[in-house]
Amino acid sequence: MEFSNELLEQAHYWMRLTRAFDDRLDLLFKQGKLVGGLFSQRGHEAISVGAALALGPDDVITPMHRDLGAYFARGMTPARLMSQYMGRATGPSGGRDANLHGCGDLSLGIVGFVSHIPQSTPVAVGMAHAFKLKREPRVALNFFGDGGSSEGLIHEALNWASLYQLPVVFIVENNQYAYSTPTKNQMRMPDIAARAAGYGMSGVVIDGNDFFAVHKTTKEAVERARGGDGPALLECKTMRMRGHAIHDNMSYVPKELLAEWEPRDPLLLFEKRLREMNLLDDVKQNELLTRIEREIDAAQAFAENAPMPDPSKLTEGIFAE
Amino acid sequence: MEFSNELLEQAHYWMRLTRAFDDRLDLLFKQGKLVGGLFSQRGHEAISVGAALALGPDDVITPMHRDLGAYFARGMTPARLMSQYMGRATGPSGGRDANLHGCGDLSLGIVGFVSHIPQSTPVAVGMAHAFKLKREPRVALNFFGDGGSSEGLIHEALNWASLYQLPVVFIVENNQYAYSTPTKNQMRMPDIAARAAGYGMSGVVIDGNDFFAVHKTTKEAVERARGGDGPALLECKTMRMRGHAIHDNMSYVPKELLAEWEPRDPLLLFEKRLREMNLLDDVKQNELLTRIEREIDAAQAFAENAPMPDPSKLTEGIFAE
Amino acid sequence: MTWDSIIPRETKNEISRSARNDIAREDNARELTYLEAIRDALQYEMRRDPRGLVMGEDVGVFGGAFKLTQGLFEEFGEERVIDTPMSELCMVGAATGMAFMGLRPVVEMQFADFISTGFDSIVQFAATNHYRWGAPVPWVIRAPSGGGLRGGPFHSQNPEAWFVHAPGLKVVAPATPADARGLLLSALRDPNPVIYFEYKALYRSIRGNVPEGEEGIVPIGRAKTARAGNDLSIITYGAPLHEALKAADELARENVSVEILDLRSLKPLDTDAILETARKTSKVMIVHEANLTCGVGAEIAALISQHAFEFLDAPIVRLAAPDIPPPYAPILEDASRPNKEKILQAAKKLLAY
Amino acid sequence: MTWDSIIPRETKNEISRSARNDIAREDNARELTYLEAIRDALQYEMRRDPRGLVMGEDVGVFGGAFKLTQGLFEEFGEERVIDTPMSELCMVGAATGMAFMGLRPVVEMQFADFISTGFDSIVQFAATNHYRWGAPVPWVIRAPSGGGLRGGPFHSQNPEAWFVHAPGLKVVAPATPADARGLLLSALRDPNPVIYFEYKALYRSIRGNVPEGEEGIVPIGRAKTARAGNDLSIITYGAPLHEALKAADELARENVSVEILDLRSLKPLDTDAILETARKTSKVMIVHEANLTCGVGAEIAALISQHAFEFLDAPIVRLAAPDIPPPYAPILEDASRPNKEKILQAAKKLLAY
Ligand SMILES: Cc1ncc(C[n+]2csc(CCOP(=O)(O)OP(=O)(O)O)c2C)c(N)n1
Ligand SMILES: Cc1ncc(C[n+]2csc(CCOP(=O)(O)OP(=O)(O)O)c2C)c(N)n1
Ligand SMILES: [Mg+2]
Ligand SMILES: [Mg+2]
Repeated sequence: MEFSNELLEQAHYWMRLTRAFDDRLDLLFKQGKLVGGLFSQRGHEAISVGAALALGPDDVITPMHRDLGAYFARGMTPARLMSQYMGRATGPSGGRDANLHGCGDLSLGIVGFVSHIPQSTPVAVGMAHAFKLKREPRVALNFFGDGGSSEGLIHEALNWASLYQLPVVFIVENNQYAYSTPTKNQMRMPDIAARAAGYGMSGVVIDGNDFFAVHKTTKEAVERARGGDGPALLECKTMRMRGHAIHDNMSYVPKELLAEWEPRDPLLLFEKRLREMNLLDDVKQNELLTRIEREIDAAQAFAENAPMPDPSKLTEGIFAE
Repeated sequence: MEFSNELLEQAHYWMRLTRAFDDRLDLLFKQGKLVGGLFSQRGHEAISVGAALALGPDDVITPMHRDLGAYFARGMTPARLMSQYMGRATGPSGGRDANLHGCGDLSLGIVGFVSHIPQSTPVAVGMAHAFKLKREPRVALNFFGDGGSSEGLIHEALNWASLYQLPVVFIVENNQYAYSTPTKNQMRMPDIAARAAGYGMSGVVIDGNDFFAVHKTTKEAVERARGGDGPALLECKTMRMRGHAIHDNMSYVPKELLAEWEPRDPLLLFEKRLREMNLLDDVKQNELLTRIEREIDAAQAFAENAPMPDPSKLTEGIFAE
Repeated sequence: MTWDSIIPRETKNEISRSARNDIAREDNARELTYLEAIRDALQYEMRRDPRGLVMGEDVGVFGGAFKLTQGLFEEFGEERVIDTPMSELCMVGAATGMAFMGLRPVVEMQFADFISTGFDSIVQFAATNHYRWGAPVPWVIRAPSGGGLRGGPFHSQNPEAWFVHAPGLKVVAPATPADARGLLLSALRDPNPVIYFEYKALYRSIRGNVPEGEEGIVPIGRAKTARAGNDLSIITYGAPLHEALKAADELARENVSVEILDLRSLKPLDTDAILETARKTSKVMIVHEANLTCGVGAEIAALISQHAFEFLDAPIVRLAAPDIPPPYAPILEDASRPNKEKILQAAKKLLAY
Repeated sequence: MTWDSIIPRETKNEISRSARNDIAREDNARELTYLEAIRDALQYEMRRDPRGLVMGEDVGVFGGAFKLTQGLFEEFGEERVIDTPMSELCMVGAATGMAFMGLRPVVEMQFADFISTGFDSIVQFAATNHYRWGAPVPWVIRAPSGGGLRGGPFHSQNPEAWFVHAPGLKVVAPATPADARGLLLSALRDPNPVIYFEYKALYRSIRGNVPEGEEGIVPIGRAKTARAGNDLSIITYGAPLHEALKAADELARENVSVEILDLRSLKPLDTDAILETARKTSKVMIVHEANLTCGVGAEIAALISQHAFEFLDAPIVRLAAPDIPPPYAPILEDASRPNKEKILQAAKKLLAY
């Protein structure tokens, strides 16, 4: 597969934006400017961006809580996302749902998730089912974690998708931990992808920190799914480089494990490749980072100046009209 | 493995009792003497009896609705079971639960099931977990169907059992149908046992109409589990030889499929083997059948004369004291 | 497990394929049974709206555990009448996904009792979605409910209160063939997730005139005065309506005039109609099949005791199942369900207050 | 997802291993926080009864999302403090199996909101088991509930009414450290499945004297008069108790004497105590954090309007969350929850009636 320069440039932008936005969120949280908790994205950039960029504009995603990059890549603006984190009226949930939760916009093909993991997975399957019934050449892309993989619903959804041969691709973001629980305390086998065989589905293990691998494999699976060849389960191995959420100092993670993954940061790896391909140099890099900081400044300013939700409308919209 | 004559004689008795009791239930239903619906056991005798006889007295089972033979083999008497089907005070549920539902007795190591399939499976897993924690050399045997295998809970339970390496054995009774739905409309792959690999568990496909195969394989798995080697998933292939329940004429089952399975009746196969081994002749067979009819007559008489539940105690026992 | 011994032998046979064009009717009148009225609404709407589809366990080839969907598979094919694996939770989630992508799925729970298996996706995802980010979830779950059929603890449940309590769902519970059709049509066109409770005991035991076409659509949220009266209000819904009507007939012979309000919709509740009848008769009895504590009856009593307090001449009485699973033995089941006799007894006590 | 920003920074650090013998206390007084009282009950009972064990997501090594189980893993080891996979449904079913085999499992739901994921096994299997075939199911599910922490729709829920409605469960909801310990000890020794709702907002915000050892066990099913009074009864439970107490203080300054009944147990309800306070003051307000419709407040209003009707001088008023998911933005969340001001306002209206 070819990676066009344009694609790589886009990917670079979205991944760097994700990283910088995430860092900004961290700062804002510490400044008390965010509401509630905060999940770091660090380590998941290549997965969320690499997979999301494998889709066409009419495809849909059901992201999880470490897929900020996918929201960006699908066209959700930093201003709206920042509003969401600040609980403002201008966020996709208008201050009703928390951080990336309920951060959906069907016009962008994004389904907002609920906390209850992995409730988005059958929703992705249902969307794919609709595409098949309506003979639309569209694909649904679902994300879930190693933790979520132990919930029964995953089994129902994989079985359903494979039974009806639906155009859906499952991305497992195996970041070694579910909150404080290492995968060895969640399952006996090392690879979640190995379960795919039981459903007659192809299961692939990918280096989740390698944008190229994630993108290429997802793209292939997406196009096979689009062509009627049914679903696939892609397990992207990565490492959650921060605590489960911002309050968590992850004292339970061995220092060596983090040290081992540090040099494999998805952005470092990606940028190294770009430089090798002569697509990136210090000037470009600085330009990009500066531009992104400006954009995030603007998003922050937008959100900070955005109106709070209107409590007199508290009970409105519980039902659609 | 050796099959002692005593074991084979027992097995013969339980399987014939199951068949005859089932036939009697059919008759009683048509006479309007039973309450509610009725599930036929025909085709499942070798599985329920063969697997249950692989256990020791301290082991436990969580049967499903086609495991009448396992109830017998664990020591539940025909009189109690007949009472249960007639909704009498003398049944294990005292007229509160329907047919084999809620037909439990912990002193016999039998857990009564609920309709909600496969809710018994994690209960078996929990019992096995208790055995492991208490260092008791006991095993839990769980039964579920091809239909039940699509419920998410099965995945959670298999993962849990394998993670903690618990002494539990799962028997899948794949009788080709879940109600009217053939397995090809439930799953893409032919073998449910193939899913075991994804959990690092051994998965075996067995001829469920062959008592010898069921018993031997279960026994081995049970003893391995008892020895600390963890769980196993045994898929017993059979055919449901009647409708889902008595009202169902199963017009949706191809005649040829039934014709194909008819000569493979588990009782015919078993008795043929017994005759080959010179353990059975016509005289013995007639004696057995006559004895069983008498026992069932007695059970029926007992149940018919048994008291109805007392409606003044309707709300008693909702809580244990 | 399942059975449908309540299907009378005559109707168990397949409906002749030639009756295809009008599969709702098991005979030739437009007087339909409750079950036929539901089927008619499904068929009518699926013909009108190509986005409609039905899915569930055994709803296709077999025509459903109660033969309610019989004929739909033949008419609409396996893509719009889907025999699913046993996966209630995925089924609900998939319905939500289908609804997002412009379809109008109807999920049949084989029995209302099994709706607890799909609970999480109903109450957490579908119910809250529009409030949270504005995407409507137009699906319907059909839930065959209620007892009286010797189904025991897992084929007789009335779980509506869980869904009335959970924010974001509409909940309906028709008691007559006309309302069954009229409310199902409304549910099918509603942009919100609707839980449609239907009563197995009524399937073939009651018939009534059922309008055709666009006639007879019953708006969600509107109760109906099933009988006007002055001395006492009985507020009820679902199968017990018919017991209440019988009791009212008997009381009429004793010159007592009973008003019966059939709620039909449980969420939103028709608060106006509830308060109006309470204000009118000043004596209220609430009857339902579901367990007493925190049931819908509790909510109605609370509404009245808050908003029609001055008008009350007597305590508000509730008749419901005690807080036990529905028992199996006929003698126990009968003791546990509200029926004409119990209504009469309670009514007389209330009238004498 | 989860967070515990409500854990004040100071207490976030690990409790020193040397404090092992008395892990309940985060300082040295026997005045404990609400959270410490719960931990104390777990520790005390697990020391006393070797059958006790705790399981859930992150309850072991990590000490739980709220650090509530901190220290238990170190003391009791990985077999009795089990870090499970994310599998709430299996967890509940496994707890039932363990209970059958003589253990006394406590399941921690990471947040009460996730109890819906284990719902089926709770309401269908465990709850009905003793009624159906006589085998007791002695387990406890701990469910950290309630809002006020900016947790949004999925970390702020109050789902108790579902379980109060489902037959066969005991349900408790302590509001003070002493009751938290006392009711947990009762729950741990009860032969029935008990859902134990605990209030995240109270974890570290309230402290109180908590008895030791076998002292201070609070029987399930008994309400407590949190404040005696004559003019008005406020019936409540859980976190809003503290708002009600504040409101009563203010009203006392205006010479209004408010009686506050803290239910503590929601199933069985202490009907006697409820009716008694209603009969005493003749004016009743019910306050809870859960959604209004078909909530526990509805049941209490219904009980009073049926059994204490003659004593009432005013409508029964309910204050609860509207029927929406708990919203995230502070301005919305605050608007949705009952608080001192809303209680005061409603109380004044009721007093003036
Ligand atoms: C059904 C359910 N149970 C528990 C939780 C609480 N919880 C939130 S995130 C999380 C861990 C998720 O792990 P994983 O799926 O691996 O995603 P990660 O956070 O590691 O990216 C848990 C236990 C939840 N959100 N949903
Ligand atoms: C959760 C749940 N959904 C639906 C049903 C209704 N039901 C009862 S038995 C059955 C089919 C079961 O098939 P299988 O597990 O293969 O067992 P079999 O009857 O074939 O022996 C169905 C759908 C149920 N009991 N539980
Ligand atoms: Mg993870
Ligand atoms: Mg089967």
